[in-house]
Amino acid sequence: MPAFVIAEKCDGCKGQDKTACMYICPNDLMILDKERMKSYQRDPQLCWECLCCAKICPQQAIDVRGYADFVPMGSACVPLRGSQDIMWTIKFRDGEVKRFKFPIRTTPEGSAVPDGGYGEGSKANNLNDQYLFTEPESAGFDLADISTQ
Amino acid sequence: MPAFVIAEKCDGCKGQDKTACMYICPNDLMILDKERMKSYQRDPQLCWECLCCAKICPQQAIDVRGYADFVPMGSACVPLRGSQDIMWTIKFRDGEVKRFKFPIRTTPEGSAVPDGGYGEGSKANNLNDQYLFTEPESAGFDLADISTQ
Amino acid sequence: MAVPNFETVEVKCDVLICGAGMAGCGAMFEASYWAKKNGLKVVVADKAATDRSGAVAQGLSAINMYMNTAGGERTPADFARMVRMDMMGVSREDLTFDIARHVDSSVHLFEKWGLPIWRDADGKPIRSGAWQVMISGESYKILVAEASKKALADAGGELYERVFIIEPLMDGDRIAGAIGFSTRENKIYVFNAKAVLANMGGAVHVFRPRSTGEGLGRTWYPPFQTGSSTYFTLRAGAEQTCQEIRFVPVRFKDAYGPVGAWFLLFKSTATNALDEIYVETRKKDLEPWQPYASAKPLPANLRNYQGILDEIEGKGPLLMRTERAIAALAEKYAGDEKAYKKKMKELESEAWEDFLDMTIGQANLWAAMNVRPEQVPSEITGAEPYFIGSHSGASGTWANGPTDIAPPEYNWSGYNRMTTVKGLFVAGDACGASAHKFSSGSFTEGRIAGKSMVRFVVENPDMPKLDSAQVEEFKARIIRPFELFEQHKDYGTTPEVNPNYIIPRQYLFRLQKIMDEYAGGWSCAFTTNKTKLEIALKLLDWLKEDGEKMIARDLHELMRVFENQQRTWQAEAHVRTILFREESRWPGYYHRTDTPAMDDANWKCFVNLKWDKANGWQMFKKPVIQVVG
Amino acid sequence: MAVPNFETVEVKCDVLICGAGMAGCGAMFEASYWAKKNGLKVVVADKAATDRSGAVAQGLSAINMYMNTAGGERTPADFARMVRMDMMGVSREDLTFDIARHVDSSVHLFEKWGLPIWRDADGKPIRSGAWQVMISGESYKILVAEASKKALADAGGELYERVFIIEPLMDGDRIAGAIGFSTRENKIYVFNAKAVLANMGGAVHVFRPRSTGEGLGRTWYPPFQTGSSTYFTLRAGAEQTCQEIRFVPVRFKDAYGPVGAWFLLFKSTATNALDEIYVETRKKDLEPWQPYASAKPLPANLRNYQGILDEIEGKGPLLMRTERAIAALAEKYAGDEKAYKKKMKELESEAWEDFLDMTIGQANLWAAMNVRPEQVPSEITGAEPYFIGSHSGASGTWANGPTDIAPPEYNWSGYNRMTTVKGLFVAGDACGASAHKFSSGSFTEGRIAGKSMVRFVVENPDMPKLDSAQVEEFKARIIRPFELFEQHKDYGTTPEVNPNYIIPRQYLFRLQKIMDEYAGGWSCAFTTNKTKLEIALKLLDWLKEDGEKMIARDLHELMRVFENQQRTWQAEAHVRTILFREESRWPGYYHRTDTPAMDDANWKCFVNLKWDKANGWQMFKKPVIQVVG
Ligand SMILES: Cc1cc2c(cc1C)N(S(=O)(=O)O)[C@@H]1C(=O)NC(=O)N=C1N2C[C@H](O)[C@H](O)[C@H](O)COP(=O)(O)OP(=O)(O)OC[C@H]1O[C@@H](n2cnc3c(N)ncnc32)[C@H](O)[C@@H]1O
Ligand SMILES: Cc1cc2c(cc1C)N(S(=O)(=O)O)[C@@H]1C(=O)NC(=O)N=C1N2C[C@H](O)[C@H](O)[C@H](O)COP(=O)(O)OP(=O)(O)OC[C@H]1O[C@@H](n2cnc3c(N)ncnc32)[C@H](O)[C@@H]1O
Ligand SMILES: Nc1ncnc2c1ncn2[C@@H]1O[C@H](COP(=O)(O)O)[C@@H](O)[C@H]1O
Ligand SMILES: Nc1ncnc2c1ncn2[C@@H]1O[C@H](COP(=O)(O)O)[C@@H](O)[C@H]1O
Ligand code: SF4
Ligand code: SF4
Ligand code: SF4
Ligand code: SF4
Ligand code: NA
Repeated sequence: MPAFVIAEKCDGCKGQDKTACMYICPNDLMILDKERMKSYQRDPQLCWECLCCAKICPQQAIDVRGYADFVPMGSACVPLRGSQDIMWTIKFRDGEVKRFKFPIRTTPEGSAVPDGGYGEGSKANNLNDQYLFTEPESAGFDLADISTQ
Repeated sequence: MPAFVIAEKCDGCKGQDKTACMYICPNDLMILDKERMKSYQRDPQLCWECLCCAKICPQQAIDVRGYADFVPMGSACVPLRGSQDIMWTIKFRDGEVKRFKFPIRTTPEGSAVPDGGYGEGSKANNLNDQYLFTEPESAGFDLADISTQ
Repeated sequence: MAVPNFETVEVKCDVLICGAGMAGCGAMFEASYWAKKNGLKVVVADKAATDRSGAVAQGLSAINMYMNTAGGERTPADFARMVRMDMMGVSREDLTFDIARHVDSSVHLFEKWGLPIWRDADGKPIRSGAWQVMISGESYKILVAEASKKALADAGGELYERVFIIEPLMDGDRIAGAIGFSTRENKIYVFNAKAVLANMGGAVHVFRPRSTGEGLGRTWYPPFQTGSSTYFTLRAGAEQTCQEIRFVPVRFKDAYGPVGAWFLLFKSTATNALDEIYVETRKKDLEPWQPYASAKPLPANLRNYQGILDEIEGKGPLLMRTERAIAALAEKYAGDEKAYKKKMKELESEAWEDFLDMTIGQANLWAAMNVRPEQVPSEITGAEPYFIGSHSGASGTWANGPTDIAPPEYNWSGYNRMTTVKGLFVAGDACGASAHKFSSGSFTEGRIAGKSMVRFVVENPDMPKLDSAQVEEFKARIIRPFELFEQHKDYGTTPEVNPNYIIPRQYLFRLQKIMDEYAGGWSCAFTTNKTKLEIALKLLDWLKEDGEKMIARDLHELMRVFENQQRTWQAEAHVRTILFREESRWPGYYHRTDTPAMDDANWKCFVNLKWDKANGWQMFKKPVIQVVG
Repeated sequence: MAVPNFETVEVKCDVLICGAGMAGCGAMFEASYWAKKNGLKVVVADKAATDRSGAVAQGLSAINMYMNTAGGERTPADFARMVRMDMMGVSREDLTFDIARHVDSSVHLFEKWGLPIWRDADGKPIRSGAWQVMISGESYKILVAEASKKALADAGGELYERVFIIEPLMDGDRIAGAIGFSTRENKIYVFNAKAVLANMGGAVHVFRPRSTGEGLGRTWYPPFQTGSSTYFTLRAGAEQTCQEIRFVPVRFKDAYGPVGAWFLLFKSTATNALDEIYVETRKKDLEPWQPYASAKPLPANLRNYQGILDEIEGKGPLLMRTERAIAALAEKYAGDEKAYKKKMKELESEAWEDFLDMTIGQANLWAAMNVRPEQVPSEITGAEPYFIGSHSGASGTWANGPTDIAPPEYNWSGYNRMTTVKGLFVAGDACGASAHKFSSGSFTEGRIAGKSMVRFVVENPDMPKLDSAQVEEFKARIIRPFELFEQHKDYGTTPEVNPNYIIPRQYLFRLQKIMDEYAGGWSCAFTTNKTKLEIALKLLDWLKEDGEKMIARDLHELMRVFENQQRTWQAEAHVRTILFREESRWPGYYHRTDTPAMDDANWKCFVNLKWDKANGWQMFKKPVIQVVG
């Protein structure tokens, strides 16, 4: 189901030189047509349909169409990603529509703290031993207490 | 080895509305770009590389390049079709060149006579029997003399 | 290109020949002769240029069906017996015998027209195998077209090239003509005829080829064989036969160079990776298929099967031992340096001509891989399945036999090569259950049908009526792909990804993947079973529904739309027939793993099918009747 | 685009991290902490955006490596023993134990950062299998990137996104940095560093996928895993290991939905077309691979093998019995209408989340085929082979073990995760012989390497010299594809057919066809032999020569040129290793039909290889040493 851009909905991210879809695609497939000020998917054959592009698009301008060589036509799989949840609208070929909602994170966007509140780790202070940042607190046990047997 | 048109050599068959390559391709792949007055192969993936186009081109403007997905590069296979013979120039990847010449017809172009000189066929005169045009002379035997046993 | 404004051209004639390949040229040639005598008009339509249309476009290096009965070599009865065995007992002997008694006439005409047939010093034809004769056939089709077009012109007939036929036109249960469109101008052609011959070849690109990239088009049989004959006759209501008997040709790997000359003329052996000659080491694997396993030559599918078994066991690749074959042939000159050199040069030239005359791509692949056949072997393997009733497969339409020898079961109409539909005739790849006719036999069968059609018209002189509703329905189908594209083209910014339509090439890939994976393509070593075949039918149903959404952006792509539709009907006819026949009679072509054995008690018969709007698909058995002693 | 005028940007740092996926983020996270303490500079380069780069771009629905040692569930030693068995005896237990003792720390951090880990009422993690825990992981990578980028920023490090790394830069036998280019601007990046971490993932699209049309990109592991790690480390001269241990994942057919949750969480069975449960009916087929055939869980390759045998025998399709699994789980509510409905809804939601969190395409395929998993089963089959050292394969670079437990043979440098090249480190998919680390273990291994690199830099403080000749050579290679196109683009009138160059996509198809047909891809049921492998090497040689003719028409296509080159080296390393190991230890991943049995006497060892300009490829054995009791 390669992603594609719905012409009417795309506003080229208001002409910023870096559009959201271009920024995010892990396979570098989205590209802005500067003349039309609209993005397009440049290589459907290499689309993994991870939908990173659709999830990030501020205009809901990106949709997918099932891979032509094995997906019967007529289905839809549309994400609406919020700050805590993602909503999915699934349309079956036979017309039935199902909706699902799943959590995506338990903390406010941007609030993740590297040490996760464990602190630096009471033993993470010697380059020459095995303790890592936040250990042993983050592990919940001490390396000294486990063995290879 | 899809056929392709060498830009420099193609003269668009001097702007006749029907070019030789368009006329002959059994898969309708050659087409004239009226702006450039040059032909191009519109769908390499469906080329059977029968070379009908290359054989008929008055400018020797059509060549082939081995199918990209399984033919190593660097070979050549060039026909020069005359009225009685065809000459082939085969270039190996390693550079060796071989030439072959084969007959293509034993009669002057356009001289084929339907009855082949056998005449109408002394028994080919009744719609209700089995004799065909030019029989029995062209067959060399009479249907009456053979059986299913 | 916006939606074209099509002009409709109506053409009336007595005899309409759809397809001007080998069979079509034979029909053009023969029908013109008899039509002229009877004051009838013959019209021929082809999607390409007759000079190079169809399977012989590239040329051929052998004529595979030549009896030389007058020369005392083979008789028509010998031929019918050989085909019986090669087809594992299922063959229409009235049809094969009929072709065999006329084929020499055709071959002799070819030679007169200028076809270089190889002959020895005494003028004896140089045979590769028992039935084949070598030719320098680069211009084979040009020669045949030259004479046939002259015959047509002599009779005042008309030839329409670059007209793609899409549908039969019916007057009740009788054929009334055909409809098609020009791939060059915005014209729709409505042909109204008293007798119609369908010989638009076989079907390729129904199954996924081994190369799916740029090499997609390098099939063995040409990709411009699209199932038109099967589709056209099915839609007219004509009974089909042997739609399970696909042909899987063993060919040189990737470029699909033919093996016939190597096995027969050069007497080459083929080995597996362990240097075992599988036709010998696997004799026992063929025992379940006696008596056919003892036939000479060994039936093509059984030869395949032995090699496939080695591949399945991982003993591949299979190798054509060209280097050994040439060494063996040159051996007797070993003493004499000069003669030896000369012989080697001669053999080298013959080896290259075999490919250059009919599979140029293989010659190029050799050059690209630095292959000198006298030095190294080349890989061979089974290609994807094809539908080609004229070769070593038998799929096609069920046709009336020759009235002088056909038993009543094979002679319902009294018109040779007429189908079960009044006025509709078939020949060549389009005619089923009569394998091994090849180029010469197809031309010959076209001749037989050509004469028969003229008799039909003379005896049925009134012109069938055209149904304008039918015509309008088909015109609408011709325009729809353009309309669909115009309507939706601006929806997305990547033209090939649009939920509102499907591009013909995408549809083709979907069809080929279904057939390869579920109907026993190469990727399954040609195996399938009931479960898979039933999945295939479901997937084909969805595909057909989605086919209504195919778009066309020019007349060329419009042709692809209809080609795909034709292939899909060919595919479904095939799947339904394999599903119906609960045995495995042609291992090497396909194997039903759930019914792996041959079952003469229940299945030594033809499986026929037909389709009509009211009743859909209907399957039934027809008896195999021995006609030749 | 004419030949771009590239600007060269030089970046100096202490620690260079190539790749910011799971391992890269772990390294970024950990190295930043220790670098800050020691006043060092960390630089990270990735071809994509860290928020969604790499294999976790789409999210995941489970963390497959979590011990919960503190919770008393599993110990690191348990894990090392499981991996030993799953890898058929060939595993670096020092590495797997090392990851296992740190992985809980990583998973707990993920949860604190905001990753929703499924827990029951008492807060116990909800496990699918013995080692896996379920998550709602759509934003997994975003969360990990968020924390890791903050750690980097805190330490004053720099992140370069959309920079594609092409080659290592060397100072004699020591790594000196890396070179790459921007896919956004005409810039070439020359990184000069004291320690370099290669964790640029595994390799996909080396073998032909089952779909070669538009679905080419719908691989299980992402198509943007291109073999960069293997190429980069090989070119630096680093020793590789387990390059024969590809991973063939059994997946839902066509859209490659994962099966883990179905087998483990839903306790589903898989059957063949005859409704036989092949893991039971084919127990005896696994006897030759004892003791591993008795391991729990059964090694992944052996599970595959049983299904493949059914497919070879034509008993396919294989079916995941989703409808039975769900019915069984809901059964105990059968009495209570309301509770039953509720449970069914819950199960349905979990089933869809499993795909929507990590394989959206499979959810869409279900919808397109009207599949409701609670009603009908779905087909599963083996995908094409992947190179993914972090999962159930083990291909990667040979790395130094943890100094406290690694035996001398595994501890040549005193630096954990350092390769045989001074200053070059690896983690995640890039690190070989340490399977089953998955996302959490890859992040963890990156952390381990991150700390180790800082120690290396502290103890080796001088900056390696850059060799300008090397840099110029690589710059020329970046420019050549543009020059080639400019030079020849006007030769023909069909841009993609030109004898003077090859387009990256065409090259990719050629590579994949070679590997599929000769190196044991799906079309051969994952079988190969010496003859085929030697042909593969010859074809790969020609391919590499022709690779010099790849063109680029923009920066994006330039990336494809180098991706293909990387895949080709991965392919060759794989073929050479399979050729060297004359036994079949991992049936289900690949089978050498000429050496079909496991041979502990000669082959219970690692097969390592390396490459250098002077000596080319070198193959040798390394001992398997038991570290864990
Ligand atoms: C491709 C090929 C074919 C052969 C071989 C090798 C190769 C590489 N070999 S060996 O090596 O295997 O052995 C043989 C050989 O050496 N010797 C031999 O005698 N025959 C061989 N064939 C077989 C013969 O060619 C074959 O038996 C005959 O050609 C069959 O004749 P016919 O049934 O008429 O099919 P056709 O392809 O010639 O003609 C079909 C025509 O229909 C036209 N057409 C199709 N669809 C149409 C449509 N919708 N509308 C309008 N026109 C529409 C076509 O344009 C064409 O003109
Ligand atoms: C794709 C996928 C993966 C998994 C699963 C399902 C699916 C569908 N499943 S399950 O269902 O199977 O079970 C697992 C699951 O549920 N649970 C789990 O823990 N792990 C699963 N994985 C495996 C893990 O994802 C995997 O183990 C780790 O991600 C491996 O980490 P790492 O080794 O870092 O690889 P990466 O892909 O994350 O990162 C690679 C980075 O390198 C960049 N890169 C690559 N080449 C580069 C170059 N030349 N220049 C610059 N940058 C360059 C990439 O952009 C990326 O950032
Ligand atoms: N091994 C063989 N034994 C007998 N006949 C063959 C063999 N191979 C090919 N032929 C025949 O040779 C002709 C051309 O074969 P092919 O090239 O396979 O189409 C056909 O008539 C085949 O039936
Ligand atoms: N049938 C099975 N038995 C045991 N473990 C499995 C099975 N299938 C998958 N797994 C494990 O579940 C996780 C995800 O599997 P997969 O979806 O196949 O990647 C991995 O840790 C696999 O090893
Ligand atoms: S993110 Fe959406 S709106 Fe922005 S350019 Fe891409 S498609 Fe257009
Ligand atoms: S779906 Fe994923 S791979 Fe496809 S264009 Fe969007 S971001 Fe890129
Ligand atoms: S036949 Fe030759 S010259 Fe004529 S248009 Fe075609 S390529 Fe050009
Ligand atoms: S080689 Fe044959 S198929 Fe290809 S373009 Fe030329 S004429 Fe057409
Ligand atoms: Na196969």
